[in-house]
Amino acid sequence: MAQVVPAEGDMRRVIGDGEAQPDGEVEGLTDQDLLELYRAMVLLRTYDERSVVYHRQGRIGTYAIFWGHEAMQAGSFHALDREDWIFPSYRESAIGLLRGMPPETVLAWWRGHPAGWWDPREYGVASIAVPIATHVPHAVGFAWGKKLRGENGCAIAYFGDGATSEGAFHEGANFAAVMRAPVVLFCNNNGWAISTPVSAQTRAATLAGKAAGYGMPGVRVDGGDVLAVFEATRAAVARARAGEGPTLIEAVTYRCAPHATADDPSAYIDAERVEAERANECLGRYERYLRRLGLLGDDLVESIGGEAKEAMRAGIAAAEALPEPDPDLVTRNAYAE
Amino acid sequence: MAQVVPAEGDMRRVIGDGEAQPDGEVEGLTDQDLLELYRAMVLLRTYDERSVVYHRQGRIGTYAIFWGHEAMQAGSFHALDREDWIFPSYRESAIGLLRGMPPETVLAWWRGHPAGWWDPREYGVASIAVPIATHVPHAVGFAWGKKLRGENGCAIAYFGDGATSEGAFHEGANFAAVMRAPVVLFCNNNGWAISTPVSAQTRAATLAGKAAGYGMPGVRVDGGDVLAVFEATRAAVARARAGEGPTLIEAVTYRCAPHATADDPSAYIDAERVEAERANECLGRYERYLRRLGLLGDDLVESIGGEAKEAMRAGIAAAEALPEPDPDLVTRNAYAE
Amino acid sequence: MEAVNDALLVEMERDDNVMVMGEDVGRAGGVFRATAGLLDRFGPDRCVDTPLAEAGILGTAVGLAMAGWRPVCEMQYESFSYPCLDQLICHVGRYRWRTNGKMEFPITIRMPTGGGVKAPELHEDSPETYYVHTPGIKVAIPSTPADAKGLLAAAIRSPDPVVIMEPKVLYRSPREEVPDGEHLVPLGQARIAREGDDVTLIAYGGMVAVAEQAADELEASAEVVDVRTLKPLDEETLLASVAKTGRAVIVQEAPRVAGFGAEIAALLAEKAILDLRGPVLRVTGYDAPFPFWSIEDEHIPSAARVVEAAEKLLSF
Amino acid sequence: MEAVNDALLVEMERDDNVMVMGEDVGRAGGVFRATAGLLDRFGPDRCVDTPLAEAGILGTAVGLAMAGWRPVCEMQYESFSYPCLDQLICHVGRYRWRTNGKMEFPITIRMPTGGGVKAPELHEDSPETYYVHTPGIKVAIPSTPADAKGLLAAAIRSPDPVVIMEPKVLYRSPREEVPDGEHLVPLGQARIAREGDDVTLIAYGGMVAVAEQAADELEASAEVVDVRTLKPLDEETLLASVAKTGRAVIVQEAPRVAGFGAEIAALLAEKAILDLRGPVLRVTGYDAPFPFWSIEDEHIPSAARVVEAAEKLLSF
Ligand SMILES: Cc1ncc(C[n+]2csc(CCOP(=O)(O)OP(=O)(O)O)c2C)c(N)n1
Ligand SMILES: Cc1ncc(C[n+]2csc(CCOP(=O)(O)OP(=O)(O)O)c2C)c(N)n1
Ligand SMILES: [Mg+2]
Ligand SMILES: [Mg+2]
Repeated sequence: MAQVVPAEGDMRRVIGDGEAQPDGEVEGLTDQDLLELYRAMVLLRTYDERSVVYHRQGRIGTYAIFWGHEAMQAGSFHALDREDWIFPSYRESAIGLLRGMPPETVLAWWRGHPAGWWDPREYGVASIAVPIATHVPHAVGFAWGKKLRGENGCAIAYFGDGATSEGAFHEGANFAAVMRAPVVLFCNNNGWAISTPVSAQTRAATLAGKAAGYGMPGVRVDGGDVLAVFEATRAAVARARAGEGPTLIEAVTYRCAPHATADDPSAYIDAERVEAERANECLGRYERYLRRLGLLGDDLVESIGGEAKEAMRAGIAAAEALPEPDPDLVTRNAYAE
Repeated sequence: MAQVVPAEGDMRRVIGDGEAQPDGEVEGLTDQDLLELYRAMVLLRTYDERSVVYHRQGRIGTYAIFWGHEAMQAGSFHALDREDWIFPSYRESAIGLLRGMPPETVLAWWRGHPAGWWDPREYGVASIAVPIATHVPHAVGFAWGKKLRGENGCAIAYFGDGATSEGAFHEGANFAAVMRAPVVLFCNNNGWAISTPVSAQTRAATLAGKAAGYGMPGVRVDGGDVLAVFEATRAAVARARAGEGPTLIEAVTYRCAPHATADDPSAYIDAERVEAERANECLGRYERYLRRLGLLGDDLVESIGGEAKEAMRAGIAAAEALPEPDPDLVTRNAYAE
Repeated sequence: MEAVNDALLVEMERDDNVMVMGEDVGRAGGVFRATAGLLDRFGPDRCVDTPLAEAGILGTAVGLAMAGWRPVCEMQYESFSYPCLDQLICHVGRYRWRTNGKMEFPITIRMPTGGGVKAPELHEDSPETYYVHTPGIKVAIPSTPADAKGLLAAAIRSPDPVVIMEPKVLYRSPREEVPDGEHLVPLGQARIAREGDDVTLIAYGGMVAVAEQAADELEASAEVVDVRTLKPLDEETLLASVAKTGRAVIVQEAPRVAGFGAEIAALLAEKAILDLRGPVLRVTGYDAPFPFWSIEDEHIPSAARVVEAAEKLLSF
Repeated sequence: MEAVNDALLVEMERDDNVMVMGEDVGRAGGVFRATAGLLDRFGPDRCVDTPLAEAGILGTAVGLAMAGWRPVCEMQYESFSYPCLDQLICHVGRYRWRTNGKMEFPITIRMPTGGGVKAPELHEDSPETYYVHTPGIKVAIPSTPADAKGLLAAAIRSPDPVVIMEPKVLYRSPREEVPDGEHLVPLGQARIAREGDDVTLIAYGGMVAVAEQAADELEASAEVVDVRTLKPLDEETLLASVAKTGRAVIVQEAPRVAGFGAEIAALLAEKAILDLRGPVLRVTGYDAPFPFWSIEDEHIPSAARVVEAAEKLLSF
């Protein structure tokens, strides 16, 4: 099992700070895995940063920024097998990239172009969920359905702290537990639902604590620590595969970008806290960890970063080269017949 | 505070069995209170038993039986002040009787007659909630609204074990905690939602345990023990009045009557268990307790029972004497203007 | 009711991917006994008693469909389907479209509907408009036991989500011949319940019997069209009948305003304007909640109200 | 947008029982800034940031109303109002009736509505039919900033629950005179946006501007009627206009089937049948989800489509 350094109450953490806080490690992860995780985070970071630029340039529409959420997405993703399905919210719009979905597909979605409307079966990635929490029951039903068929494959649903207030979260979580569905309920607790702090969302001390009400385990990890996230998700996936049912993971971080390109957080956010969080953001933390391990040097940083930038350059070019959508699509695809 | 005899795990109990299990007592309850509680239970029991007969006689429509739930209703009611509002489900249809609502009003409701559509302000009793759990937010909003106005008065919402699966319960409970609403969430866990046992409703060990997920206290009491129910509700009401917010009470019992007159439980119920539960039903238990205390004898039992029967006789007569409803009501009252 | 049960049985035998889920559908066999016997026959994996959460039922059904199942969801009463409107509008009707038409969501939603059974509040609504108005959703409402079986079977086999609303009065209707074994009534085909020449009475579900009774009582010759499938609507049959009679009375139990009868009237106002010899009349429930049951017969359109409308139209 | 903000401010000043609640309405002042400044002015008790739960918002609003408040609930986008349909249908529209008309439920539900803003999925729906069809609920949709203020104020003062749908395109409309201070536009009164003689273009919300543009482009003289309040509907104004012109084109952005346009068409088919010189035509959105935004202009009725319909009708 993982060597987890306890941190901030009950929150699991693996990566240290190179000073007072020692580094831990996660059993079973090879050097290749560690670099794979890094590559995934860089790809996501690059996607995100470029998207903000593309938005400013008018090349994509409103965009939900996930800067600082890369550790949660890459870490949890790494615990999945290809047969496992991912149910993303808008915040994980680009998670398909980690399954080989081309950037232009996701960019097309943000461009309001039908090429962004993929077939979930192709990547094992459900459509991007826009309404909060309503995709949680989808993931649960999928996982339960797989189990009923005796087929392999579990599901992971991503949602935010705000989502835990919705009835859909509650009903989904309850079904998951009752049906012992092989599903991971992954809550990205970034402290905010647009302008609403988590303290105005619930009186519960932690979101992971909500799991008990459903008779499932709840785990709390440092969402800025890609290895802690990986380890917690791996354990949850193992439970799911073993027929032990769902797990609620609360990954704790702090949103240090606007909710979306249309949002101006200055009215509500604590600028100093954002400053501090940005200084300790997940990609830098992990990069420093890998450097301390001697696995990463400037050359590799540059080449991995370069690859990601190139992928985005090609992606936006491809997205912009897509033919204008057929206007007749306005009446098609609602029905088979 | 109450002297509560621990029983069956974490379930509070006051009334013993006259043998191995000693009787406890609840501080602050006078003999008069104890008899008041008895009178209330008898009234409810009589209402219920007569209603089943009236239904068979075709004098009221489908009816939701609450036989065995009297301790929960009377015990919790006794902890309320007149200014506190009650939000009943169909299972507590007759709880208004305890506030002086005439039986014919409730009977009129079950007769589908407009005289059963009362003004909630008149009794501090909201309309009977038919859809499961959706009245929980009403109670929460009412209590929160009272608090915002700086007015006295809290609210109690009654709902069943099945109701805890609904999103409306979840959203209501969360609002209650976040707004620190002076409200008591009273869950009648009678083990069944029609034919669905509570074990198929949730994997949680207890329903009271769900409270933690909202950051509110959860209490579990023996729902067949009117004093334990009273004591738990009194404590919850005290918290509410003190500005400490909501409490979830789980009162545990076992439904030993059909869900409603239209239901035939033989397909799903455990007949032996029903037999055993009926032998230990709440009114008999309380009656024996009062007899052990020397507060109740045959005469009083008879006179209180007689009063209740007389009230029902008068009630059904009054209900049947109501004028035929004005057919024009089909188009009225939906709008003020 | 046996018709519904029979359709489920036949379709579950026919296709291992069909499963039934809902509140009390298993051990109890459904409060109307529509699913009686299915648990014993197909086991708890294919006949599932769910927690009491309608949005959870429909939401997990979306996921079940993604995993290859054809879920048949029961809503215990039409009024308890309202919590699932969110899933219905946001996802059930939209997910095929969201995959550019690539994935199928063969979800069937069954529910009892309508009044006439003297039940407490919120047990007698007629909410078809909410469903019909939602893109991506098909809606059918049978008026005979045979259609109850055939339309349900067609819904289960449809690659699209279909809402089947079963009039409660039909559950109590006298037994009638229902074809044995596989029986399909294709979606999208109205039925001429009775032929006539002078006026067309257009109805669906529980109102078909009312229209037929009105046709009996009328001196003129009335044609009764049973819409059967509200979406897709069989415009052809409706227009042909009105072309013949020149007069239309639409009967709808649901509240009047923006009810489905308005869609039919709009269709006629657009495509039958030259055929119409008088106004298109609607006989409907009122813009008020379904009343306490002692006066429910005043709310539900009666044959007398239909006759009155038809006579007014005939003497226009 | 300032118009909405202004109405809230004036009404909250006027009546201490008015409170505003919703997601992000406080610190952030609403994602469209409709509630900006209210928190500072009226404090956190009367301008409440709620948890993210629309059914919880509307459900607690019912209780707040019972405690004497007049809650004004904001739904962040129309599509996120779907979770509250259950509360709306079961309780908000029914509770007055449930007390035999004795208790008032003066709840206002505000939401942005409609497309034209190139936003992701489920940010551009037009769900008015769900609301209009629900008994006990009134519905208004302004098409000008002044009406946005006046109708909202009337809604807040109404003893009945009112849904106010604010077209997003209006938020972005050029500034226009909005009366200062108290300004009421009574519910139930349509507005002749433009007078004309040959054809009546009937529209509401964002479609009024489209109809006006079509009127500009048409050679014939078109009257544009802005419905303003969908329920209660101002039948008189509509019928008078159609009596004058003899022709009606109804413009509705929502999906066609059983949309509110059908109700208007049904009204005309019933009460204007002798005035009509041709079919009642509807120009509407399609029976398909609102599309990804790159082709949204194909879905939203355009002036060109309205002109085409009107010309077809004029040459009928
Ligand atoms: C049902 C619903 N209500 C409201 C919204 C509008 N909305 C979009 S994002 C958001 C906040 C979500 O917060 P959280 O769940 O914490 O996720 P995060 O955005 O922080 O990842 C809101 C209210 C929505 N998309 N869906
Ligand atoms: C939203 C909703 N769904 C379904 C029903 C049908 N129904 C009536 S009672 C009931 C079971 C309720 O069980 P529980 O909450 O345990 O309360 P109890 O009846 O046992 O007091 C169901 C499913 C309903 N009334 N409302
Ligand atoms: Mg968040
Ligand atoms: Mg129960």
